[in-house]
Amino acid sequence: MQELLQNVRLVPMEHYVWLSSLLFCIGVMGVLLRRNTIVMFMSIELMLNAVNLLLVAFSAYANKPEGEVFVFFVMVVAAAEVAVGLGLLVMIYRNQNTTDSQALQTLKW
Amino acid sequence: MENIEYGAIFLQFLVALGFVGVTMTLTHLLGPKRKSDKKLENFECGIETTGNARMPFSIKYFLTAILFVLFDVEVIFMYPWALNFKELGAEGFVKMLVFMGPLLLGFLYIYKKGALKWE
Amino acid sequence: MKALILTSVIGIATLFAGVFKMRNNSVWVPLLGLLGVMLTIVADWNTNISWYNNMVRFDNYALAFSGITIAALIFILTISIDHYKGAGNSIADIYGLMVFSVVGAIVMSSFSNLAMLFIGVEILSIPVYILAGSNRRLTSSNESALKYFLMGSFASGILLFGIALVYGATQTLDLDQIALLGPTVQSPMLTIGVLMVLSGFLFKIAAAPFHFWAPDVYEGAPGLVTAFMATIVKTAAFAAFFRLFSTAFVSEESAWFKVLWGITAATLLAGNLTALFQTKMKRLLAYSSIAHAGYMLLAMLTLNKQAGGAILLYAASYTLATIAVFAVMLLVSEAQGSDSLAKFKGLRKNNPFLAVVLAIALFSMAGIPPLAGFFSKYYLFAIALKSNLFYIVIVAIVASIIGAWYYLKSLSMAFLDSDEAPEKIEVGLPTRIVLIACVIGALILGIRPDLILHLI
Amino acid sequence: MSSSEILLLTCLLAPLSGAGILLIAGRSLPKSFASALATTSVFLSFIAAFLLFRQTGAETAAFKLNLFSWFTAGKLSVDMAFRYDQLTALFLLVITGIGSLIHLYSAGYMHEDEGHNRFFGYLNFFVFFMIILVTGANFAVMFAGWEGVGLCSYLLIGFWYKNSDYNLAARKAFVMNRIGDLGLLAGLFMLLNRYNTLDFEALQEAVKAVKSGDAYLTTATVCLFIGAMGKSAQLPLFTWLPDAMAGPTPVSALIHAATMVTAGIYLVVRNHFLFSLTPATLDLILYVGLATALFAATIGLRQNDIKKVLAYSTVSQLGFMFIALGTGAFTTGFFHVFTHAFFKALLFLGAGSVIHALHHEQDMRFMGGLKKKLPITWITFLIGTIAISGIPPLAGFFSKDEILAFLYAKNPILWGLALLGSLMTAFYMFRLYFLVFHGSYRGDAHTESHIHESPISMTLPLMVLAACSLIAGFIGIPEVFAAHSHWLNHFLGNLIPVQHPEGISHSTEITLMGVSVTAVLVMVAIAFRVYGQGKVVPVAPEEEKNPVFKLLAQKYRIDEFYNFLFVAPFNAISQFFGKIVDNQIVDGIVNAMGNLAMTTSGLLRLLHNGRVGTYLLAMTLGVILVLAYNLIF
Repeated sequence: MQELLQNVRLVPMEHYVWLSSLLFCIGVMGVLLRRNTIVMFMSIELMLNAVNLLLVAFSAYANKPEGEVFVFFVMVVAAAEVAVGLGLLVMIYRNQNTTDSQALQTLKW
Repeated sequence: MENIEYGAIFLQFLVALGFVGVTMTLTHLLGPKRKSDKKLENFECGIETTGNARMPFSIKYFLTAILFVLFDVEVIFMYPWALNFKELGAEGFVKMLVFMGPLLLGFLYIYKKGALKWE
Repeated sequence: MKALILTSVIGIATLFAGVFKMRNNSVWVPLLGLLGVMLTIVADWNTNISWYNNMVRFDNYALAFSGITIAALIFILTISIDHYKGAGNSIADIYGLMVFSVVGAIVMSSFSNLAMLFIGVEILSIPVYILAGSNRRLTSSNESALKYFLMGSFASGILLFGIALVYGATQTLDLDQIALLGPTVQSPMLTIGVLMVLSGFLFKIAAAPFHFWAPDVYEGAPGLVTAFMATIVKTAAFAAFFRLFSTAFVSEESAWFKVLWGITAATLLAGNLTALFQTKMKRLLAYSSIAHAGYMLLAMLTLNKQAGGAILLYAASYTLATIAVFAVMLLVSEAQGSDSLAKFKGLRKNNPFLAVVLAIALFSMAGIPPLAGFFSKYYLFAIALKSNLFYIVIVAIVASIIGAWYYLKSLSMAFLDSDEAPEKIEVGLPTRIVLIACVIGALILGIRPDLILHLI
Repeated sequence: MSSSEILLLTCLLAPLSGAGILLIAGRSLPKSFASALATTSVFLSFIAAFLLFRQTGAETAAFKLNLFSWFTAGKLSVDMAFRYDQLTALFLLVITGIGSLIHLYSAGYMHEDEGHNRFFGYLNFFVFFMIILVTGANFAVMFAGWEGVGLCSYLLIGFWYKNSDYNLAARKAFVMNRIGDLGLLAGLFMLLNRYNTLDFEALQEAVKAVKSGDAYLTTATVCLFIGAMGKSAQLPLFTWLPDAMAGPTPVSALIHAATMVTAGIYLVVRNHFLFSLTPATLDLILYVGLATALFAATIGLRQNDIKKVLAYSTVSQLGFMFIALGTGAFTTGFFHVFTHAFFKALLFLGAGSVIHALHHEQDMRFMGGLKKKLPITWITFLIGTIAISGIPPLAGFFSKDEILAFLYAKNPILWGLALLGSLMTAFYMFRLYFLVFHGSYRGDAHTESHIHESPISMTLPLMVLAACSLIAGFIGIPEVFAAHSHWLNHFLGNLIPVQHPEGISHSTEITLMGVSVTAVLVMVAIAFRVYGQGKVVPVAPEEEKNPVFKLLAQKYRIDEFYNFLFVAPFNAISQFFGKIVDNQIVDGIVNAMGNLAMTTSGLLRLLHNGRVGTYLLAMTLGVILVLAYNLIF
């Protein structure tokens, strides 16, 4: 276990911060730029996973396990969220016959 | 922890986000808007859509897959427990049973609801 | 803690009540169970115990806010007895989801670890995504669910990123530790983390400019679910917001105070102003709920100890008034086929009871004494002035004048004479009980606000 | 609990219980029972107030009735406490006394109305809140009453809710009052912020050390005065009052003439210790009062609706009261409240009697010659008209004259302007009187045949009020005539320091009285010339062939001269203020604010375009804003 942590610490922490920030931004851009709901879901998952990476890195540097445990919870929650999201999507696809996020705009003003 | 200057990094982060936001707003405001069927088409894969859009796809298959993912993910809580099984001892075992209980109840629920029936 | 566990058990029991075909009687499982939960809250009062390595702490603050959300759910379930009459078995699933969501609300008012905060937020939100889409055949319900889901999970991502940064800067997720270490940490990661957590919360409470989802989602969701979102979700979000920012993040006040100030002003004005143009009751209430979030944000800015009590009082009086208005709206829109304001015209003629309840609830929302809404606003303004927040109080008062205008405008509809006045609407006994309870509650809190104000 | 406390509690609770019964069980009660119950409850209150008054002399110390601790917030603790002192005593007498008379009157006036019981419920409720307002021992209790009377006024203006114009009038009153309340609340918070108390007594102690002209206190008192402006219909927040005449006439008499609208004056008199420390605010009050008095009077000259004339006259008279307050003569201001309550209630009730007799005709062009048909109404109305015009020895003379004397001491030019205002009052009141009661009837014959004097329940209050208008002035006989004759100054002396007009000798004072009385009488004569013959439009002299009659027609030339000299300019001014300033500028500003809000609303609304992409973008921009806010600002 300690060996693993050693290995994680071989890379400077700022690199982890860089990488996960970048992943997070890619996720945000994906949500903003894509109109296909499924791709938007995937982008949101990317955001969450960027955070997971960050948490694991911090946890390894702080030598405390709470960050890693938190990651488990995040993953479970993300799975639940995806299940709900896909369920909604199937419902909408069956009713509207599209997965375009902008197709539905009856509620406004 | 070494005292690294993160300010620059986050400024970069901000600029990146800000750039996206500003460009999107600008293009949204400045760009000409022409709407035609061609433009509204999906172009995700670059392949022309052919055939009937109402492709029959199995809800049952989807449901089972989702349920599998849900129950599968819960297993990650068992890895740390399994690694430390001896240290946690009987108390840990009971706690794991308490965790598995509601999970089983969930399984019972979907079973009773008929979500697993294939026909 | 008893409340949390018991509520979860009730949630599961409710689902199984549906499985075992209890049909319309399934509502009694959560209803009676939640009354039991209220008893455990009373029993646990003043105990202040922290559980599981300080993951959650059930102090009076947590119990009081849990109590409000549970009471609100009891009201909503009671109304649903009439509202969902004749619905099939899946009705138990809706009840179950509501109960699970309240589990999240309880976690959000009792957490003392950032991990629990995130889990609480998600337990609260995920069932509501489904509830918003629970009217499967209706396009508006679909749209509402999709919008809420997309924006909600996006906001969760931002909140989570903030939590991760705070963890990176302080190396702990425990609130007490963060409060302790906060002032010593120099890293800008803490500041940015706090601000991203703030953004996540601002989405949940629908503060401007994070409020765009609220009107659409509120309008599209089924009526009772909207009432659920407007009361329970909002109260829980504020409970967590205040709990977090008045303890752990106080040391970062310089980073978030000014921006929150601006957002408060924007929320007050955007909510009240946009409401002026609305012609549909549900959407009007959505904007009004945005505005009410603005008033509660006022308390966030002061961060003194009384502010918790003021938010509690405001949440309680707002919940009472909102549930009453929604109950009346549901009855009218069911009878009239639309929730457009014009359909309320002449309500007084054949339904004086509903009209009077509507009047009292809207008066309370507009902040007219001696109703609860007046005093809750008064306290917020008073503590804000004590903290020398002079200008924002002026904005809030101007906003409340604009608010009074549209509340009265909608109300005068009900009291106008009209040839198309709604026929006599049958009000079932359960709904009647809830309406009377809300009105009496609004009056009692108006006369003796300190009953709630000094609870915590 | 001492007997005084029990009496005070009775005074409070009697109307409340009446209102409670009527509003809860009103529907099922017979009309006669409802009106009897309402009248009795207010009368009971009056008896209690009277018994309390009997025990009170100038030297009697104030007592406080502390019911319970209302709420506490931090260091601030507010009690549900009531205070009884000399000022409260007189206000209670006016409110419950006139209140019971108007209840009695309403029993006749509203007899045919389907909302009869509800009406009495609201009216009782109003009396209850009005008593709370004047007995509250701190700002919080007073404010509760203040809002309560506002609510009742709103409910009663829109009482005939079937007419949407009336609903609009009610809403206008409500919104205007909210603007005033905003000022009042701001003032309260400022006082609270500095002195940590809302209790009147404690506040009086607290400001003892403050020196005159303190800037903070000046701002606070100006805020309080804005509250008073809203409630008491002063420029520029007065437009709701004429519209408020949409309510039933007894309501106009009780709420919009005698009691509620004087709450603003009460506020200032009650807090005289604050206002006398801030001369700048007093000056503001004086000028606002004077402007209102003149402005409203000019509009009153040209109105044809009988209730509108009285409404503008009320605004104008309220202006006079504020003039008194502005010169620092608080007792005098109250004195005018006191006398005005009687004669204005009388005039409104008289007008109500006329309207009742003519089947809800309010236009004076279709009245005339009613003195034979409505003898009691006629006599009492005449008394009221004389009283308001300030002709001795009726009530209005004493109070108005005192105000003018104070004003002369301050500045003779202001005195001249105020005198002009009071002359216009005399003119339009007599114009009203002549148009209604003299000449010949100008309405249709059908209505004429049905004209009859009102029932006793309506004429009795008229007679009582007329008697009061005759004698009410004698509580403040000027000291010029006899030493220590001014009972009111003596009675309130311990509470409010007595002021005397400085630098005016007795002979000057008597000369001033002479001038004003003579001028008023001249005005009456002019009004008689123009309107007394019952010919609003004189016969054109060109039609006369006979030179003798032509000569007679010269007299009409005099009429035209009068017309040219007095009526036409007045009309023009009145038109100007009524049409341009009131409708265009004042309403314009109010409407502009409304339009601004609506436009913003419409624009903000467009942002919600229903596209989830836009919302997500807005949210992202929001996050960027939150992160960058500290960098930018």
